[in-house]
Amino acid sequence: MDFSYTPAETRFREELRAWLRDALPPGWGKTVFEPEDEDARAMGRLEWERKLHAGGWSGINWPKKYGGRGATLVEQGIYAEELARARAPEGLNIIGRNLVSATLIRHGTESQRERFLSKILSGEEVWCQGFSEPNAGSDLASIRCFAQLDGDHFVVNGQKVWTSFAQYANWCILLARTNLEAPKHKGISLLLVDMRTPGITLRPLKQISGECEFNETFLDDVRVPRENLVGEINEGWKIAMTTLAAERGAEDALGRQIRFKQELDTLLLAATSLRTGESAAIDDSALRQKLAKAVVEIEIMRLNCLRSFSRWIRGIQLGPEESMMKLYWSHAAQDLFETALEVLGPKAALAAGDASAVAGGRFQLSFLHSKAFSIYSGSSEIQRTIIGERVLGLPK
Amino acid sequence: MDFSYTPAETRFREELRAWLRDALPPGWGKTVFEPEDEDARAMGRLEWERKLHAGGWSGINWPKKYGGRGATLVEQGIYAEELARARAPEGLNIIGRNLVSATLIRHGTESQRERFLSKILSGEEVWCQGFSEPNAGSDLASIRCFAQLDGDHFVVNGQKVWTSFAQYANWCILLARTNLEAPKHKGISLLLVDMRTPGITLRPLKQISGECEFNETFLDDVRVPRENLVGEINEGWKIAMTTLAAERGAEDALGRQIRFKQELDTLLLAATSLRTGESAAIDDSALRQKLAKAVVEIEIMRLNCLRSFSRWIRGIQLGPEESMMKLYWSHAAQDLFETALEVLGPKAALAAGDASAVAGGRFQLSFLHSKAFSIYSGSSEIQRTIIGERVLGLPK
Amino acid sequence: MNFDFSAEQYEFRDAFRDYLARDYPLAAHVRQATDYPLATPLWAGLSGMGLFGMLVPEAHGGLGLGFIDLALVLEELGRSLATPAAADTLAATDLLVRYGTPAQQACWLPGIASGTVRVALAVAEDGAGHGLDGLVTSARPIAGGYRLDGTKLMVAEAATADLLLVVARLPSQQQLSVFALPRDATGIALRPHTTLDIGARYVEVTLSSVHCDANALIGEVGAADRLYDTAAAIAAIELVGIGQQMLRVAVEYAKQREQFGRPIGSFQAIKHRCADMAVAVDAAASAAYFAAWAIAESPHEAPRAVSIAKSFCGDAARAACNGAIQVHGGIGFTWDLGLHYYLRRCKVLETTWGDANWHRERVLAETLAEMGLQAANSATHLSESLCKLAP
Amino acid sequence: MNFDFSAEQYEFRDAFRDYLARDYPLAAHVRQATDYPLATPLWAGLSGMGLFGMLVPEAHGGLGLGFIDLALVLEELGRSLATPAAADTLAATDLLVRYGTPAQQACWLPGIASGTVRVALAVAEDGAGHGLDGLVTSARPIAGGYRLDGTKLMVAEAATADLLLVVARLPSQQQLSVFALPRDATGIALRPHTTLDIGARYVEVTLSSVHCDANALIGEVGAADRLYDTAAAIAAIELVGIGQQMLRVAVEYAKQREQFGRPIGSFQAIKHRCADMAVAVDAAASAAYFAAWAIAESPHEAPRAVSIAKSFCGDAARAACNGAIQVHGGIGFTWDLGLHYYLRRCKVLETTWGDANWHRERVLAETLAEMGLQAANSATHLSESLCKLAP
Repeated sequence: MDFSYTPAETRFREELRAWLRDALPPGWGKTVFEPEDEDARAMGRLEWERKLHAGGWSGINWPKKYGGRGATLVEQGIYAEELARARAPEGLNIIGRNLVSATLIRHGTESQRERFLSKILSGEEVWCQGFSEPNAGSDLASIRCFAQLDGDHFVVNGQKVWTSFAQYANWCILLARTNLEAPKHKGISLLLVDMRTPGITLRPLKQISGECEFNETFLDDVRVPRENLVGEINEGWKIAMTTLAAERGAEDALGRQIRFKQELDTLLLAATSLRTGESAAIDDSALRQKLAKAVVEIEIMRLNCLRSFSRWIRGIQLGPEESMMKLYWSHAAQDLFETALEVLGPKAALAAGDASAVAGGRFQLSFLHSKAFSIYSGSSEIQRTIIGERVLGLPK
Repeated sequence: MDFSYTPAETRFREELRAWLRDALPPGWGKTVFEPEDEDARAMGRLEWERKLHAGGWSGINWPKKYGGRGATLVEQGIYAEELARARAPEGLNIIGRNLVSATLIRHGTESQRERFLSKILSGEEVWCQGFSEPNAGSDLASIRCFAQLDGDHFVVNGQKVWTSFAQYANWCILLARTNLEAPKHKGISLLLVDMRTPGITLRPLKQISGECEFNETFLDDVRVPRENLVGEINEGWKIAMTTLAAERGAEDALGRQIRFKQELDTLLLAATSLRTGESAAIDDSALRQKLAKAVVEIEIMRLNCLRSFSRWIRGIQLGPEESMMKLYWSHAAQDLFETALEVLGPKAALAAGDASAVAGGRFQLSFLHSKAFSIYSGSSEIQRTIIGERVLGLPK
Repeated sequence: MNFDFSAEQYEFRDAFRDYLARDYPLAAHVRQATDYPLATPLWAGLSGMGLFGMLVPEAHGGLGLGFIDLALVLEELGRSLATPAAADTLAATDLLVRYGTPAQQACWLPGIASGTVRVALAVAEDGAGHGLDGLVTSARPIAGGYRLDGTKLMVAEAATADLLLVVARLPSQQQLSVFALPRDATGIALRPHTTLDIGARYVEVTLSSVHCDANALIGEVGAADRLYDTAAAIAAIELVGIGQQMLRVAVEYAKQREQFGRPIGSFQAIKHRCADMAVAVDAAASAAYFAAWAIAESPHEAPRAVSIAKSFCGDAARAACNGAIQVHGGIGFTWDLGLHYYLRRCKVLETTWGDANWHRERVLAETLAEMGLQAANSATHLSESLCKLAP
Repeated sequence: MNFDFSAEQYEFRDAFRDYLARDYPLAAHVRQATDYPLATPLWAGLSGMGLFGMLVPEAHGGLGLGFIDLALVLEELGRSLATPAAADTLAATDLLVRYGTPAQQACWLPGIASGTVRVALAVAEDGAGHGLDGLVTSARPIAGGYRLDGTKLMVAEAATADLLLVVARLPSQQQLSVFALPRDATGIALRPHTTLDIGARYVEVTLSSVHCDANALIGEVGAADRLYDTAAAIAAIELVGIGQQMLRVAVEYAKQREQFGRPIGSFQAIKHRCADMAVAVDAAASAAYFAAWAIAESPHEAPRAVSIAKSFCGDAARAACNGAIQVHGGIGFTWDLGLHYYLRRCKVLETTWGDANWHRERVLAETLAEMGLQAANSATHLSESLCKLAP
C-alpha cells in the first residue's frame, strides 16, 4: 500500500496541469463558465474533446495502437483528478470513450476497432447508447427491438428510450433481439448503428431538471450492415453486461467524485458565508454533522475508486463488484444535495436565474439531477439484487 | 375532534390516581423498584395484578358480565396513562389479558368465556402463547405441531418456541395443525392447553439481554379435551390473525408508549446532567436534534394510538392497519435507545450493576431489549408485506 | 376525547377533493408552468366552495368554522399543489379573526370570505435564518402611523395579492408586529424570484419608506408568532397531502407496471418501500391533525404541536416524493409525468416557515421547559436525583 | 500509488484468521462470559504468531513492520472479538516506537515483542466527554519525577496488564502527556466495571498520589494525540472486522434458513438488506485502510483520515450488527447464538476513542482549516466570491 507518486507520475501531472492552464480560457470555472444553452453547451463540450485530442490528452489509457498513450491506471487517476480540478468541461462523447471503446477493445473485431476507435478519440464521431426500452428498464433482457437478418444486413424495428445525447450522436451502440424463440437472455445481439441511416427518428425527453439530455429513439426498418455486429450473434447480453459494469465502475466514479467534491467545497464555502445575525450556517452543530457526513462519504467514494483501480492492477476484471461502487456513490451524492439545500435555509428554493440564489443556483440543479443517480445505469434495486446474488451468492 | 375530557372521565382519572397512590409502596419508581431477580419480579407482577383485581381495576374495558367494568375506550386510554405515570409494574398475564381474552370474547364459546375469563381477570390463571415453531417463524402458517383427534381429545405432538412466560403459565393458547392434507392456512386449529397436562416440557431460552422471558416448549402426546378448541376445527388461522392484530394494535402500543416516554424523560434528565467541563450533553446541537427526533417520534406514537382508538369508536375493526402501528413504534423505539447510548458518551457501555452507570444502567438493558421490537409479533419484513398487500393492495 | 373528524368534515373534504381532481388535475400544472397565471379560475372555484369563508365569522359573511374543519381541506390543497396564495390567505384570516380589531375585521374579512381579497405573507428575509428572531425589517412610529423599511424574501404570489401582511420590528420594545398593507401602497417594489417551485410565483418585496396608518398594526404581543405557527401548521398539513398523493401515485404505478413478467409492486423492494412510505405519511397525518387541533383549541400547546408536525411532515413528504420517483424509475425522472412538481413544492414547504431542524430544536426547548429542565449550567442539582433512578 | 495489500500481507492475515477461527471461535466467548479469564492462552497464541512484535524494531526483538502490515490482522482481531488488551498493547507499541526514548524503548519493547508485557490505556474520564480536551487527571512535577492524581474510566483489562499508559495534564503548560506506570505502582486502585461488553473486563483506575520518575513521561508534545488517534484507528479497523463477520454470518444464515418454502436470502427484503450491509462494510474498509496508511506513512493526514474512518466504520458496523440480528429473526435474539457479543463489543468500540459525532466534528474542522475557511465571524469577505460561483 503506497499513496505516493513516482517521479514519472508527478511529471505526468505537472505536464497535464500546465497544458490545462493554457488550454482553458482565463478565469475558467471562476468567472467564465459553460454556456447555459443546452446545444451551445454540447457543442462546446465536443470542441473541448477535440482540443484534448489535438493536445494528445485523449484516451490516455488506451493502447497506443488505437491512438491512446497507454497510460497506467495511476496516470488515469491523475488525469481524472487534474481535469476535474481545472473544472474542465465533461466531454460530449462519454458513451463513446468509456463504454463503446471498452466494449470494442474487448469484444470487437480488429476492423471494427480500426474503423471506430480513432474517431472516438478524435471527437469526430459521437456515440449514444440504445439499450433501454419503455417496457425493458430494470428488466433489460426483455427488450423487443428486433433485428431481422436479411442477407448481409440486419433490419431493425423498435423503440429505445433514455438514449442520452442521441441528438448529437453519429453512432449508436444498440441492443436488439435477434432470436424470438430463445430464452430472453440468449436471443440478444449488440449492433453498431449509424445514426444517419434512414428510418431513425428522435424525440427529445425533457427531464425533471428541464434539460433534454435524453431522447426516445424510434427505429423503422433501419438497415445495419452485418459487419456492425459486435461479437457473435445472440451473444450480445454478456457483452452488454461488460458495458454496464464499465458504466458502474471506478473510472466513471472517480470523475464524478471530483465533481461532487467541487460542489461540496462550494457548499462549505456557502455554509461559511451564509449568515444569520452573528453566526454563519457553518456554526450550527447539527448542520456541521451533516456537512461532515458529506465530506466523509465523498472522500470514501474516492478511496473506493482507488481500491478498485488497485484491484485492476492486480488483474481482477470488472464484475458485479462495480455495482457496489455505483450503489454507494448514488446515495452518498443524493444525501449531499439534500444537505446542500438544507444548508441554504430559507433560500433553498432560489434557483438559477435569481439574483439572490446562492452559488448561482447550482445546488438546486444538482439536487434535481441527483434524483436520477439511483435510477440510471441500473436502479438501486437492480444493483442490490446483483450484489446480493452475484457478490454475496444469495439464491435467486 | 376533541382532546378534552368529560367530567366523568376526569373523575375516573382522579379515582384511579388516588387508588394507585395508596396501592403502590411509598417511593415506588423513584427509590423503590421491582426486584432484579427474574422469578421474584414475575411473582411481584402477578401479585400486583391480583391487587388491581381486588381493587376493581382489572379488565376495566371488559364487558361487565365477564367481571369487567365496561369502561369506554377513552377511560381505557386514561387507565393506561395513569398506570404508566405511576410506573406501576406490568402485569405477568399480558397474554391472557390482551390476547386470550380478545380471542375468547370474539371467537370462544359461552362456556369457554365463563370458564376462563374471570380467572384471567383475577390473576388466578396466567397464560402463554404457543404460536411460533423453530421452522415456522415469519412463515407461521407452516407450523408442524400436530393435534390428532382421538375421541373427545386432541393428542398434540410438536415443539413451540418463544413461548413467553411459559414457566409461570397455567394455560397456553396453542396453534396446531389438525389437517395435514389441506392447504397450509386451512388445516390449523386453535387450542387452549392446560400447562399441567402430562407431556409438556419447557426449556428456557436465554435472550441477548441475559434474561429468560422466553421458552422452548415440547409437547409429547399431550391430551387436550375437545371442548378446548376455539372456533371451528381447521379455522384457527383466521382467529390467530385477530389475536396477532390485537398484539400489534393501539392498546398494546399505548402502554408501551408511556413507558418509552418515561425512559425518554429520564434520558432528557440525564442529558441535562451529564457534563463535559462547562457544558452538558443537552447543550450539543447535534444531540439535541436526535433527542428532539425521539421526542417527536414517541409523541406521534401516542397520537397514532389515539387515532386508532378513535377509529374503533367509529366502529372500525382491528385489521392490517395495526401492522402500521407496530412497524412505526418498533423502529421509533429502536432509534430512541440508540440515541440514549449516544447521549451517554464514553459512559455508554457502563451497565446495570456499575456504580458509575447512568440511571442505573437502564438504557443499556432497554437498548438490548429493543433489538427484539422489529422481530417479535411479526418481523418488520412481515409487517411491510402485510401493509403492502392488505392495506395498499399491492399484488402478492 | 375523540381524535377523528366528523362525517361532515369528511364530506367537505371529499367535495374539495372531487373539485380539485376534476378542475385542477396535474395537467393544470403542466400548463401553468408555461402559461401563467392560471390561478384566477381556481381561486373562484375554491371561493365558490366556501374555502375562504370557512374561518370567517358569520357576522362577516363567513361560515364561522374552525381550524380543525379546515385541516382535511388543507390536505387536499397540498395534494393538488394549489396556489400558496390560498394558504397565505387562510393564515391571514386566522390572524385577523384572533387578533384583528373590530374595525380591521370589518374592513378585510368580508372581502376575504367572498374571495375578492387575496393576502400574501411577507415574513422571511435574507440573512434572517428560520423563525422570527433574525428579522430586521423596521417599523418606526410616525405621526398617525408607521413607516416600514426592509426587504422580504420568498413572498408567495405577491404580484396578484391585494393585501400584504408584513412582519416588522418596532424600535421601542424590539417587539415583532404584523402590519396589513395594501399591496399597491407607495414604496412597495416587487422583484420576481426564480425558484424551484414552478407551480407558483414568489417575489422579493422591498419596502422603502412605506407609510401606513395606526390601524395597519394587527394585534400586539404574539400576533407575529401566531402567524408563523399557523403558516407552519398549514405547510405541515399540505405536506401530508403531498405525501399521500405521492404514495397513491407510487402504489398505482407499482400495481400496473410490469417488469420480469410481474407487476413491480409484487417485488418486496417496491412493496416494502411503499409500506414504509405509508407508515411515515400516516404518522405525519397524526402529527398534522393534532397541530390543527392545537391551533384551533389549545394555543398554549400549539408551538410544540406545530413544530412536531412541521418537522415530521417535511421529512415524511420528502421521503414520499423521493420514493415515488424511485418507484417509477426512468419515467419518474421525466418532466411530463410531473412528479417533479410535487418534489419542488415539497422542497419549498420543507424550507419555509422553519425547516425540520429549526422545529426540532423548538420541540426540544419546549419539552425541556415543560419538564423544568434547563440547558447549560443550572442543572447540577439534578445529577444526584438521576443516580437514584435505578434501574 | 497502490491502495492494496501485498500478497505477504494477505498471507499473514490468513494465518491469523485460521488461528483465531480454530482456537478462538465464538464458543470461546460463551465460555469466557462465565469462565473468565480465558485470555492467557489466546495471548500466548497471538504472541507466538508474532503479533506483538510486528511494530517493534528488529533491534528490540520485533519484526520491524509497520502499521499497514498490521491493518488486516487488526481486522481479524475485530472479527474474532479478541481481547481489547491486544489493541491497547499495539497502540502503546506504536507510541513507544515513535515517541519513546532509547531507554524507554529498551525497557519495554522487548517484553512487548515477546508477549510478556501487556499494556492498558488509561485515558477516558467521567465528565470529560470524547477526546482529550476535557481530561483533568493531573501530573505534578516533584523531585525526580511526577505525582499523578485522577480517575480513569473504562480501562480495558487493567487487572492483568503489566503497564499502564496514563494521559495526564502537566500544570505548567496545560499540556497533555503520556506516562508509563507499572500497574502495581503504589497508589493505583482498580474497581471493576460492569459493562455491556461481557467478552472483556474493564476497570476504573484511580490514581492517588502515584509517584513516578522522570523517565515515565513518554515523548512530549503530540504523544497523547498520537495515542488517541492510533487507538481510534485500531478501533475503526476492528469495527470493520466486526462488520464483515456480521455480514458473513447473516449471508450464511440467509442461504440456509427456509421460510415459505424458499431460502430467506431469496427474498429481496433480506437480499437487499445484505447488499446494503456489504456496501457499507466495504466502504468502511476503504476508510479504515486509508487511516492505517496515514497512521503509518503520513502523520499530518492521520487525524482527518482516522476521524473519517472511525465515524464511518462505527456506523457501518452498527448497521451490520443490527442487520445480522434482524436477518436471523428470533434466533438472533437468543443468548446462545451469540450475535450479541458482537453487538456489545461494537457498542464499546463505537463509543470509545471518540464516537461518530465527535470524529465527524473533527473531520469538518480539519477540512475547513485545510480550505482556509473559518467558522464564526471571519468569513464575510467570502460572501462576495461565492456569488460569483455561478453555476
